[in-house]
Amino acid sequence: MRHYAVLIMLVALFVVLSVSTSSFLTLTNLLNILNQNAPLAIIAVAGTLVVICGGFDLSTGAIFSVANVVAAWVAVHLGSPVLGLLAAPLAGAALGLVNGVAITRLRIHSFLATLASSLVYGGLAVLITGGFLISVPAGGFTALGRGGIGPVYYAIVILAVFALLSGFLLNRTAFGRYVLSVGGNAEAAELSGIRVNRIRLYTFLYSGLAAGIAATIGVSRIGTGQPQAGDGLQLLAIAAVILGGTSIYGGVGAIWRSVCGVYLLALIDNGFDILNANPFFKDLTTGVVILAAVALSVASRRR
Amino acid sequence: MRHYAVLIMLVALFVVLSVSTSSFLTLTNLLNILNQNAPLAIIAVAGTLVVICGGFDLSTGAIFSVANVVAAWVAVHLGSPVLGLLAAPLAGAALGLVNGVAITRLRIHSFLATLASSLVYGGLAVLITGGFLISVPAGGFTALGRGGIGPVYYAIVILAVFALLSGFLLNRTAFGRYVLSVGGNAEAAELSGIRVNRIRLYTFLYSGLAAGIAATIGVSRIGTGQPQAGDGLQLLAIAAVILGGTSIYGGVGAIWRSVCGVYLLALIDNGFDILNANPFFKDLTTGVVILAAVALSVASRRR
Amino acid sequence: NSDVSQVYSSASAAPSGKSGQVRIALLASSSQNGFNKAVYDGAVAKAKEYGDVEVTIFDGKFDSQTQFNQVQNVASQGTYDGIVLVPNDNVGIAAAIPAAAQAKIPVVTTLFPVGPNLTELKPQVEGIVSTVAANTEENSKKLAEGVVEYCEDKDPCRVAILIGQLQFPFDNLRNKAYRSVLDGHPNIKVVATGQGNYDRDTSLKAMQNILQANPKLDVVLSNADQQTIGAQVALESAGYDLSKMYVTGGGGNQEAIKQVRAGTWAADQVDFPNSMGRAALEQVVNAVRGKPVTPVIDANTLGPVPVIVTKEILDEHPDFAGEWAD
Amino acid sequence: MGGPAPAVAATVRELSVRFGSTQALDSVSLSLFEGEVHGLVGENGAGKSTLGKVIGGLYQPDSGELEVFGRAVQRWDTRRAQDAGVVIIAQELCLVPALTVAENVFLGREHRTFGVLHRDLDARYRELEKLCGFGLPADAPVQSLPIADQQKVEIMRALARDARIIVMDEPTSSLTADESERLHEIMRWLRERGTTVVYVTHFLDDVLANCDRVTVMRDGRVIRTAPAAQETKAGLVEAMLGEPADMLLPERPPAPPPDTPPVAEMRDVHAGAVSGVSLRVRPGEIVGLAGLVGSGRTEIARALFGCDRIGSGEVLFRGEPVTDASPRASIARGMAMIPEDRRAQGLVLLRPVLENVTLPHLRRFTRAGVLSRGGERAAVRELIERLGVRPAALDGDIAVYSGGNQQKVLFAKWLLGRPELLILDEPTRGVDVGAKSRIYQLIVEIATAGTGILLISSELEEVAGLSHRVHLVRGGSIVGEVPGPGTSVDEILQRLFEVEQPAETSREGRP
Ligand SMILES: Nc1ncnc2c1ncn2[C@@H]1O[C@H](COP(=O)(O)OP(=O)(O)OP(=O)(O)O)[C@@H](O)[C@H]1O
Ligand SMILES: Nc1ncnc2c1ncn2[C@@H]1O[C@H](COP(=O)(O)OP(=O)(O)OP(=O)(O)O)[C@@H](O)[C@H]1O
Ligand SMILES: [Mg+2]
Ligand SMILES: [Mg+2]
Repeated sequence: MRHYAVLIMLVALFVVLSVSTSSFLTLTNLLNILNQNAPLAIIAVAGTLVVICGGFDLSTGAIFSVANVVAAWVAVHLGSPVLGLLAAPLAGAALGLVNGVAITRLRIHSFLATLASSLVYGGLAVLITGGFLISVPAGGFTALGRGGIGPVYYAIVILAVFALLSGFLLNRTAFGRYVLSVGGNAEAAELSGIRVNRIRLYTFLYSGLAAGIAATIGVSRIGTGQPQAGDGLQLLAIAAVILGGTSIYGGVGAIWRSVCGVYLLALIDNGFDILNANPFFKDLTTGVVILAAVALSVASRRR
Repeated sequence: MRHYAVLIMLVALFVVLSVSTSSFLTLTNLLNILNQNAPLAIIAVAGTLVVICGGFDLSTGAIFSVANVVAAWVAVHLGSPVLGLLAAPLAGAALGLVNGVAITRLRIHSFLATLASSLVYGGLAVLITGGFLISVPAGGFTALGRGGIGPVYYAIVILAVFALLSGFLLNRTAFGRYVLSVGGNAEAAELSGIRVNRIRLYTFLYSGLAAGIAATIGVSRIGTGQPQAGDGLQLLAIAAVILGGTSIYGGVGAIWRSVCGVYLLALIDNGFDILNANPFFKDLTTGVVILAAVALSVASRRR
Repeated sequence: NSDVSQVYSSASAAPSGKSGQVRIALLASSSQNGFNKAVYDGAVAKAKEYGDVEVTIFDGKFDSQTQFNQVQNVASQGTYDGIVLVPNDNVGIAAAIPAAAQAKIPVVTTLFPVGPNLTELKPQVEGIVSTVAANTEENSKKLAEGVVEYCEDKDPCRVAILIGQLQFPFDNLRNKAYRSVLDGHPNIKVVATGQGNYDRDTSLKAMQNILQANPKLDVVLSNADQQTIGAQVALESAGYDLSKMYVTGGGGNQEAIKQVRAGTWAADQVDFPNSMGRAALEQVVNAVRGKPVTPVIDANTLGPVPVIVTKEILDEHPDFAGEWAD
Repeated sequence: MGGPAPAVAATVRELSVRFGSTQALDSVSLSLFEGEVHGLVGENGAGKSTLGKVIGGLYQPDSGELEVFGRAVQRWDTRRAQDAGVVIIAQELCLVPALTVAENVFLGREHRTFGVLHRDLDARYRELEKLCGFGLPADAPVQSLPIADQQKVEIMRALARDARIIVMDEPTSSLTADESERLHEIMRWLRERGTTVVYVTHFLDDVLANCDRVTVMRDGRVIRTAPAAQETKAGLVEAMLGEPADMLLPERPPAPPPDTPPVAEMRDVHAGAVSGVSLRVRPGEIVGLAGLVGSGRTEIARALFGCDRIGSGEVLFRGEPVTDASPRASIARGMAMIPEDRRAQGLVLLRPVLENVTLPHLRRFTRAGVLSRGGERAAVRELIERLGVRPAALDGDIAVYSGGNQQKVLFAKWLLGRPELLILDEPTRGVDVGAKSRIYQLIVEIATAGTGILLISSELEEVAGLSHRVHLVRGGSIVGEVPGPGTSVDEILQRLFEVEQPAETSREGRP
């Protein structure tokens, strides 16, 4: 039951919004909500693996920014929108790899390592653009971010595939089992012959890749590479993961709950917009909803 | 030796700046640096206790903001600058107490609880001001923030007293022992008859108080209550604490090293300004310095 | 497998003249900010004049993604007939505008143009019907020209620039504009460029540090009033007399106008957010009602005073107090 | 043994490991034969675990050579060790808490295709269970299991690896005699298959009964290796300690007169797994709790100490009913408890010895909350010396102390407060013979001084030999009482099984 706290809150909010206003429960609105938050959800999905493995990735926002400007840069300077869009996940994965190597080689705690690397990457993004924006001529480049299959945006499809894949990875593969065990007890995993550092490294690589994929969607939607594009994303992603009940100590967690976390926060935003509520109360409400979700899960944990 | 990594980096940077420019090693500049970052250092000092006790306070920025506007509001509406300045620490302590009660009663992890409460408090700060600034007529109100004893700003004196007091608390009192042992092994502490929850609660109260004191200095310096004044402070403070080598798992740490962490980050800022270096490189440099400090401490940890 | 953006672009943004109650969404870059408040107040005042127009403010939280979502949400909702925008990010938001165009909701942008070109005021994106803004580059040059004039018989004339954040494209543009003017004069030395981040405390720190390396300063060229207020604290507590220097601000808030009137600050680049709000609301209502719309309204012409004010100019306009307070 | 020279499974030569100022291994040389059970004994801190961990790939030696099945190993870690057929059951329980029993057992050994797990875990587990017969549920998360069951998971994990060399570092420290015997059966079965077992334990009788050869270590050095048949218990003890030692249990203190009012009393207490427990402990009396693993002895102790909320019934201390049960209140009244899991529940490993000892008594050393460190240090130094803690440093890093010394620090922690009731839960688990006899003496001294003691131990010799009265515990209830003096271990076992019998007939089926 405690695992369903975030789902219960999500459904409750959904019902409340549905009965409060007719503008909420429309296909367009729901697709918009899904689409708007797909990049964040993708980052949170991979972030779940990182947190389960006992780590923290505070650099996803900065990786998003770098991947974002790299995509635009490549699209403009190599003249190929497709290469540009492919460059973003690659850049993301590369930076994630750097994180992973730094964390495992220098044996730094990932909290501090990714805090530092996020500063470095953020600086990098600014340097690539010289502080300006890189505008990509529309056309092929924006097809991914703005197009879709029927009314369903590609972003939603990508998120669905990525989340399912990650869930499969976590629950049905040896890698997932190792992620769980390294996060649960790294020493025991080591004793069982698992290459703990390699597993950790992979989770950061995966997180970087996810930030890169998210950036692909973001940059393609906007058609412009911006060095600030990812600011703050990392905290939202981690908040969603923890809101989903994944333990910050690692060892337990679930992908779908993080996605619920993202969309719980998204519904609050959307609700304020479409109910035209006083925006002064939005942060306050968000805080209260988070506390309520957590209290709900704690209350049900008690015997 | 590994405990001195942050000090070594600080001294190294200090020497580099001293030889790079004659404007660095002047009394005014050094006093300025100390003064500018005193509020952050005060928050980091109390934050060290929180982290040692196994917690995380992500709400200090928001508490700073609330205390900030409360001080200005009281000064303006009750017409007493002194009451205003006293109100800030009180407000901070009260909000810290709320954090502590929420964390211990609801048995939520402090990371999530203070994330949520920071949203609530941030919302509160905005509600108090209605989204505007509250300007306090100069005079008594700004004396604390701008004045000093001889050339030494009051802020520096307050920081020194607060840091010494906190160091004393941690190392020379029973309370400090309890903080260390609760952070080291809460179950063992409980079985040793320590009121674990109460100790935890006190650390959050202390952290809130510190944010309130910091806000007093900040608001008095500027003469204006701003609901965004504390944005981002909490992350800087935590970064400084961890940079100082305090374990995020709790149980070990030292106050003076957190203060060094704050001023290591501050020297980078100051250096960029007085060397008139390209600000594009500031974040990048900060990231690299953090990594270097950590790598240094890790290298010396190896056998 | 259809292309959603194609659907958007094939739709026409011109609505077919609605009569009766009109509802306008004002997407503020942040609702907790004096400047945006003034835009909103202006829009509300104008709406009251109409009588059958209603304005609702949205909080963009200074976050481009939030604002992006808000444009989409408003467009998909069908509650609103038009949008007035104070963009957080002039380029990114452009991608959301087609959704509004498709829903036949006209958008008027204020303060900044929307689109990749920072200085082109003519609507660059389908769906933007009017831009109520000024040319940032030109205004910045004008502000810097005041510095040149002041420095004329000073050699060297030491200038410190206090800019918001160089990573923001518009600040980068401003900085480049300042330099393009100042660097042509050999007697003018830009000795420091600090970042004030539109924040008093940050600017106070930056100014203290700059003074450290450059105790002799003649000019502080700041692009924002909040920054100048912070710098002023640093300058005054270090014993500088601002009235003997050349200190500027940007934004024209009430505090700035007061300082310029008093002769403490030498000049300020003034924005007229309240008038902008009125003008933008007028244009968006015109668009909704199917009346003719002016595609570009130069914000510099909206107020009673020229865009760069000095003590002399303000003396001629004793009633002008600034259109916003932070 | 005899016959042709046995094949060598692994050899270490001149192996040295240093931790800071401690020379954990000092030029150790040793050969392990294929198909032998090789006992490794030595006092706490002798270096047994370190040697095991080097062989198992957890530690890198500073110098020396390791040869496994004739091949000198260069880079060596747990992964490579396992590939070469070497696994280790670590002394400290080391499992992934949220994973199930079966998942832990086969961790790192999952069958998979392109990384995708096969769904054969249960089948494989049942296969292994046939061999072990521990009767653990395959799909229970290990964090829900008591320590003893977790130890069985560790054993199964090692077996699941089809290893050719298994280092078992104190595998029976939490097992009852019955279960230990089951493990010994497994060892014999492994030996039949040519597997080498390194058996580290402090139970010298077990070593003599089950090992082919025994190596004695002291201070990081190998003293000797000899066939078990040539060793005697006294000889081993002398080699381990460097001096002959008296291995008899100390004389019990005189029992208090039966009409002495009890210092602590439980009346029909129900709490969690505890159902209807009544017991009394008088000043100076040692009351034992004997039971099989998981019988609820720990839960009884926790209920008495106020850790767990009591559902119904009453706890009295010095005749007064306890209404505000909590460890804090219990300590204030004069109770003390040494918990069974010293690392997780007893010690704050990150803090030095001094701070651990004075933690519950800081009030005594403070004025207005401020510590007087001189007084604190003096008091602890005296106690540390009296108990013979080694190293005797006040700021010693307790995390790396040997088990026996950690246990002594815990005694010091509670003796500082001169408790009226002392609850001891497995006080000698993992403790060497020398330290054990000192702990026995301590227990007797404490009782003689008038403290009532509730003693829980899975070593029935201890319970029987030290207690005045022994309660028999089963399923959270006290099902009988026998006097300590004059009752043999076998009698207690028999009584325990008697009451166990109706419920657990299946236990008879041994492999
Ligand atoms: N990781 C470590 N860091 C520092 N010192 C250590 C470490 N591990 C062991 N030691 C020290 O090395 C010595 C040998 O320890 P080891 O654990 O091998 O002893 P042991 O024979 O297994 O003892 P026990 O019977 O108590 O398990 C001890 O003095 C111990 O304090
Ligand atoms: N954390 C727990 N979660 C679930 N069940 C538990 C837990 N701890 C103990 N139990 C159950 O409670 C019962 C009593 O356990 P307890 O630890 O008190 O027994 P014990 O006799 O002290 O055995 P041990 O030798 O393992 O300490 C057992 O059946 C055990 O399975
Ligand atoms: Mg050992
Ligand atoms: Mg027990």
